[in-house]
Amino acid sequence: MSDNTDVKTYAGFKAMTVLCLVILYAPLAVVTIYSFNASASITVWEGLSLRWYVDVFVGPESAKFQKAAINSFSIAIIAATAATAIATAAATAIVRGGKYKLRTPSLGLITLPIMVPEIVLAVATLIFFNSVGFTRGYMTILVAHIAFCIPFAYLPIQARMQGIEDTYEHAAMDLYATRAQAFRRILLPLMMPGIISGFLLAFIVSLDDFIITNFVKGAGIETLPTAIFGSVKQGLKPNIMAISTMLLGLSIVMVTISYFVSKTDNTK
Amino acid sequence: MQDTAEIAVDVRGAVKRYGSFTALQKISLGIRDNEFFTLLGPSGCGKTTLLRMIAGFEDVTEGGIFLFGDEIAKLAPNQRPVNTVFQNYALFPHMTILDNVGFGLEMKGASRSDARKRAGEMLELVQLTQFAHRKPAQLSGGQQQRVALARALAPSPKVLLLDEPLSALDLKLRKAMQIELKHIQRETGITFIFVTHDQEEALTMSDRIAVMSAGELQQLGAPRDIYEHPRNMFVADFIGDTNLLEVSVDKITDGRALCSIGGANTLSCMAVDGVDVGAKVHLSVRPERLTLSDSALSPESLPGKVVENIFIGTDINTIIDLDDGPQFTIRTSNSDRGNKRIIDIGSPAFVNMEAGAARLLVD
Amino acid sequence: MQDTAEIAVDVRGAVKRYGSFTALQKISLGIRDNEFFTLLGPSGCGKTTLLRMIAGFEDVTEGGIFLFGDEIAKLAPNQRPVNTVFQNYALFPHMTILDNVGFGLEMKGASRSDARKRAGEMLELVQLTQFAHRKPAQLSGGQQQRVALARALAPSPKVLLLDEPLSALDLKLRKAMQIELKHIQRETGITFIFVTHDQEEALTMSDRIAVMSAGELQQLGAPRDIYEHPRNMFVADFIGDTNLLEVSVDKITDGRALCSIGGANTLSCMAVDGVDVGAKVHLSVRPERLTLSDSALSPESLPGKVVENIFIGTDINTIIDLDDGPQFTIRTSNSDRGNKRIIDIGSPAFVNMEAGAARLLVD
Amino acid sequence: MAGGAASGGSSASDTYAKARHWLLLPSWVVLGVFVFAPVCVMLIYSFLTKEFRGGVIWEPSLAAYDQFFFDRGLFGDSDPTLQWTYISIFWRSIWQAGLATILSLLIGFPTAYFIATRPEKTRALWVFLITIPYWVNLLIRTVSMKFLLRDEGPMNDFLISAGLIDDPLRIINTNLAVQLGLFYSYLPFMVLPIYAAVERYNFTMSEAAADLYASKFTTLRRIVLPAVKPGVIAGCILVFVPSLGAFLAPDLLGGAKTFMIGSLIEEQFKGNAGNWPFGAAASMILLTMVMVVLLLFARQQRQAGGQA
Amino acid sequence: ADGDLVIYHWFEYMPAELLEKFTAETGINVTMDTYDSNEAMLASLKAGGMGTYDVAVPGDYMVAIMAGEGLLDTIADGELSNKGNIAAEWADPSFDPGRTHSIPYQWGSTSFAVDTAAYDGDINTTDLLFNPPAELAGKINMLDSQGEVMALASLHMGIPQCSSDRAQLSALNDMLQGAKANWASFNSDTAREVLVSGDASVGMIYDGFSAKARAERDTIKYAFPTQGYVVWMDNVVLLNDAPNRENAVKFMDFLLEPENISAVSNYARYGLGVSGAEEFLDPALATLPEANPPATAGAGAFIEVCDQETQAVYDQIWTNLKN
Ligand SMILES: Nc1ncnc2c1ncn2[C@@H]1O[C@H](COP(=O)(O)OP(=O)(O)OP(=O)(O)O)[C@@H](O)[C@H]1O
Ligand SMILES: Nc1ncnc2c1ncn2[C@@H]1O[C@H](COP(=O)(O)OP(=O)(O)OP(=O)(O)O)[C@@H](O)[C@H]1O
Ligand SMILES: NCCCCN
Ligand SMILES: [Mg+2]
Ligand SMILES: [Mg+2]
Repeated sequence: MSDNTDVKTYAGFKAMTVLCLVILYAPLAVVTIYSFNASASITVWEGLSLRWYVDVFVGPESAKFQKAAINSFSIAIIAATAATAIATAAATAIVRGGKYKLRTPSLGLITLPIMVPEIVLAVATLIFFNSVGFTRGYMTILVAHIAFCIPFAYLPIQARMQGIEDTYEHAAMDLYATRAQAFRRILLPLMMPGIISGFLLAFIVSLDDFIITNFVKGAGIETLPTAIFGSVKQGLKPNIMAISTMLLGLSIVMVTISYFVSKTDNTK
Repeated sequence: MQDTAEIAVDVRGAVKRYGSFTALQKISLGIRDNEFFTLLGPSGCGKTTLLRMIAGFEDVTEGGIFLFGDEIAKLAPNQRPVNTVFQNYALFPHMTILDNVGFGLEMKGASRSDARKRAGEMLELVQLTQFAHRKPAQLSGGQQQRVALARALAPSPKVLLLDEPLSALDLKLRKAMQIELKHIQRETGITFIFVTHDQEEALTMSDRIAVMSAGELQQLGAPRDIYEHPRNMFVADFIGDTNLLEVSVDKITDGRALCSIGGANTLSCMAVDGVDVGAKVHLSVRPERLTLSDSALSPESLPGKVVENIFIGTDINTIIDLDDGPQFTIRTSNSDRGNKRIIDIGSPAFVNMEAGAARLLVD
Repeated sequence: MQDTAEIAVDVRGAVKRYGSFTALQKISLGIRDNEFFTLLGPSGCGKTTLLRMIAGFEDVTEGGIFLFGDEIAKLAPNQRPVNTVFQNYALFPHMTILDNVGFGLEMKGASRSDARKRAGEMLELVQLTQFAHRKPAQLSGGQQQRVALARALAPSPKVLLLDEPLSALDLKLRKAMQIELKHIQRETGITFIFVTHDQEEALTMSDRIAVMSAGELQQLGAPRDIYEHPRNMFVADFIGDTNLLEVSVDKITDGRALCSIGGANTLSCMAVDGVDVGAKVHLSVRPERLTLSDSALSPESLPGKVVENIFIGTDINTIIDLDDGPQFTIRTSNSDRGNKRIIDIGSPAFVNMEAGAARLLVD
Repeated sequence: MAGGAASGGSSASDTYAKARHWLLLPSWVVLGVFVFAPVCVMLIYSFLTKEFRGGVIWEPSLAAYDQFFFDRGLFGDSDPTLQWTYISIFWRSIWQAGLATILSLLIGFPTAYFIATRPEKTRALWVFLITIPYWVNLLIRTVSMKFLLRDEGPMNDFLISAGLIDDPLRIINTNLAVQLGLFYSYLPFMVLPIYAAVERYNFTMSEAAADLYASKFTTLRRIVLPAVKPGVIAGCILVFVPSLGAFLAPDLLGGAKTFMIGSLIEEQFKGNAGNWPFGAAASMILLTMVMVVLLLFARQQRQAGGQA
Repeated sequence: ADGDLVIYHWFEYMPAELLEKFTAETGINVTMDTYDSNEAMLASLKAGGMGTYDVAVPGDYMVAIMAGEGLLDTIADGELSNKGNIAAEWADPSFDPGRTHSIPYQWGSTSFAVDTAAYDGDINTTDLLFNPPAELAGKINMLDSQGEVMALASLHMGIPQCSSDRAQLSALNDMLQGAKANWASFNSDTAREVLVSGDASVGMIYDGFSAKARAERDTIKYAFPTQGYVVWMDNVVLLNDAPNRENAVKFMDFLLEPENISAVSNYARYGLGVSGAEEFLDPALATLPEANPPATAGAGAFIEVCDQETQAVYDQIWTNLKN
């Protein structure tokens, strides 16, 4: 349709969109490209090589990064699982629990971690652990992650659940299902895409977290972001670019899965 | 249908309040076994609320609901021998058609294979056997409607509740489904409680109709009864087109009331209880009960002038201004017989009324 | 309306393609100045597309559109002296009613105070003066509809386009608005191009109707013309209820065709060009053109048996199975005259047809 | 229309009302203990006395807030005057975050609008493209940005070899770098809510405006913008709030030289300063500011909801 | 493994091989966290770090502070079998009399390095940091370390490190505020990296670190300002509540072996504090330009510990500087 008749489109908006994408991708692209640099210096290009990827796995820092990766992934998996379970229960209570006094405060509490600036939450958690005398370590990171992952798991689940009319459960109960059967046979399968995206979201957020982890981590326990931060503080090194590129790849895979899962309907 | 027929659902003084808002005000009605019963009323009048109370999705605030004599208001939805066809079908989107239809049986304890077998039979009934393994989203609206019906019928409920099941369908399909539904009801003998806000649908399909408005039962009766003898203004106006005239009752003799309708015009009609001489009330005359003529056919013929002839296909609606009186709409069949009676716009004409066509309304 | 009337909008061989899909196939039609012109057709037939091409929201793929003789296809929407009443009203939710109505004038360069003054007058026309300072969300559907109308009328367009403006309203309100719209059209003399898929609405309101189907113009004419002389099966079936019979033409004499309709039953009707002896075609008879009788009234009376009497309020539809022949629906007015003719279910009866009621359809 | 009141509104749905308290319990416990309680403890800490080299003494004190708002000179004994140091850090943060927000809006709005007007099938793909970078670790993104912007980094190399500039642009370690970093970190937050609003926007209104003789620009200004305002405001908040407390961008891109709120707070716990009550107080002040912004937003949304 | 050891250590200050060797010898699993300034280490230990680390490596003055804060455990007599290896001049330092909490690790100096390719004037003056020529403005990196920056600034001003003279303190504050405008960044861990990459032309830095920078970019030259420079001795301390106290002591003994601590010096390019290490040291260390001040150099000065009241003013000046 010509610009003349199409009242929706504005000339120039497309160019801005392209600009926007360039801005978003340029830094990532540059890092990806340089991760394949054969040179030990990030400033010189010496041709393509997988050297730094090898370095990540066998190089001098490999042990550190491996430990960090194991921590990161185990924390992310446990935290995302716990947060998703908690969020699913909470969403059921909030979306399907009728009207009651605790509803709004509960919603507020659940979304609190995304409303409080991360640095504040980090400081608060640090002070809290300190004041109650928790020794910082793996567990402190884990509980902090479970807590702040909850809203990220919650939001897609709630959104999905709100999109499911309660007539489905009513229909199930009308057809002699108990509440528990209606939940398991009808609501849960219908919610599944929301639950999966909630889990993936929580997983990525946990995997991604730097600030809070940095405040609550214990001695010698690193996650990938804190390990990377520790390294890049001393300058960007090619092995970091390789790790970043791998994480980038992982994120893309995860989002892609989440994208397709949230789009798939188990209804077709 | 006799009055002695067994009562399937007995609603006794049921009240429903949402907070301070009263959605249903002391409704009492008995729905007979095997009947096609319709709840008819404008949007928001409480039809769905009543249906949901019967199904068990809403508590009864006051009063009780009895199913074949047993109070059911305290039973959970999954314990009532009542199934529902939901307005938007509420087919389980992640299950095949077959599993949807078998769901109720399975929940009642049938094995999956038995459930499927019976579900297959139900699909035959609604002629959808070849779609058994599709998901609901792959069916058209009308097909989904039939699946919803099959699903609700499969556990052989004693009463079937249908909440505006046809409102999402287009005209042609709706008419076809009306016939099919009526047919299935007759065949299975299950009591149908059918909700609609479409008066023509209600008139066509029902054995009896309960007309509701603002949470109150306005009139209960057979379609013809309700159409021809509306009890009050709401019913007269809501069901079909009518000429609603403000009249004052001049004289009552021999059970007939003489009403003046403006100017020198008078009409006589059957007197009704509660309307005395001097009362200012409304009178309803259906347009199809009026005829036009170019000369007075009787002393009661009313003189006027044709304002407009509106062609509506099957009929022609003529608008006529009585001399010094109100406006009348007269419906004349668009057929040879009818067309002979049509009078040109601007010409003088007389309005003639069939005996018994005018009806005084109590409120 | 004479053929010599000035043409307001001239659509000449307009084609609209979306990619490989052809939404409109070479439509040509002339809409006369001051007329109430209706585009009627089922969902998806291209009504909105045609309207949007006239308004300028869609390009014309082929052909041209002329407004009072000038090609307008190349003008942007905001340069065409044509205004639209949108189906969902598209009122600006953040502006008051007054500002909504004044918007077009302001855009045309009027000062805000002038725009408001004229907007006030328009609100008077649609009787909404007291709502001037409300926001659209605070009005009911019918009121919003009138605001949309006032807004489109305010800049005094030469042509007003209305896309199913009444479809979101409920029955009573829709009927009232039909009358009001027709009234305003007459008063302002603006050419109305009105889109609807409701055939009764089209018949009631229009000077002329263009019936469309699948992107093609099926028939163009006055309401009565279209209802009584449908050109093809689509039009006959789409407009009103009809008995559509498969017939084979046995004989043609003196401009009349003798058709066999199954069993020993025959019907005679006017012959039409293009239908020769031996042709298997369709024949349409409107239910209201048929009468019932318990004995044969003429040699052409068709014998059968009453299957069902469906009460629809104004009328009773009788379904009758001809002996060895097709099923007929006969519409009888629910009045003293009509009720006399009703025959009980199961009884034998005869179907009598008015002369000229049966119509052969070319396709 | 029919059946709407009873079945549609999920807010009134109460299928699992009986179990609701049990279902909520885990979230209350976890969030109550590990989010709400810590914030309360932090509030308490902000009213305690600072220990000399980090830590707190359990004596109530307003010193932290006093330090934030009043300047008592280098030696702590001058007459109090308004303390500009921290206010200006906050102000700088607001200003940096504000500029980043405006930058995001200028690019994000057209982008969101453009995406929302794509055919439905490709729309999700565009959204997908916009969101992917957000899922890449923020740290990695910030580092990438730093690498890109370096004086001798790829961007300058490119611009110089393209002959556009002779000397490298000095961007890294400047406020501009911080703004770019913030803008870059949170741009998707701007795009998504605006996109959602534009997608919900009924384009017939644009057609109605054009039909009523409005030019495209007027339509954008008078019809589209007011209609999608809630989305625009939501986007601005989603960019502004995290930018306000940002810590990585100022640290890595700004050279840790000019403090923003986030780095100021961090410094009180991890850096040289070691003033916990003050860090807690600054956190509380930041939190209060954010909550006020969110409340204003919620009110605006409610009003917008009321009239739509 | 026979237990763990958790070390809190400066970044890039411990050759990985040495830890591997320790693990190989003892079977003790070593975990190491790093920090980038004495003050950050102190803050982090106070913010919940105590009880999680066994040893840390504070500089001289910080040992005194930590001891004062009660963060350090006492090493009993005879616990360290290699205590006798400590060089005489480091055996009884003022910051830890009798070495009851610590053992020497490395010593060196802190001043700054200049890329002589970017600046060819005289580099041996603190003016390059605090009053730089226009061409260097915006190309200066400072260490993000309060003690070292303030000490060097005091040397530049020629005032005592723990002055209580208000005029001097105000002048110091003003001087730093003025100088800050010319600085590009505060960064310790990238101090070498920014010089090597050319992002900075002048960078405050430790001598050994500067030597490593020079190895990558030979135009980098370490300055010995005529106004004086900072000297320091880093020490391994035994922390209170150490979860693996026994292993910590083993580690200290390990570091007191001349061969082992020499490995640190060879790697980090600093001096060491045990006797008998000569045979293990890289001979190049003896002639490092970074370790051999020219005759023009001012005196080296240790960072001093001020009393609480005075320190409060310095903290305020630092805060002003960082904001
Ligand atoms: N959960 C509820 N809380 C408060 N009011 C309600 C609730 N459900 C229904 N109502 C109100 O009760 C009245 C009756 O609603 P109901 O749904 O029964 O109407 P209806 O006759 O089915 O209308 P429709 O034809 O539009 O479906 C309405 O005014 C509605 O707003
Ligand atoms: N932008 C488009 N791209 C592709 N096909 C379109 C587009 N707009 C309309 N169509 C198709 O063109 C045909 C005509 O559509 P149009 O909207 O004109 O129908 P209509 O007669 O107005 O129907 P309704 O009564 O449902 O409004 C339909 O098949 C529709 O799917
Ligand atoms: N690289 C570590 C230097 C230590 C300074 N005290
Ligand atoms: Mg349309
Ligand atoms: Mg309803």
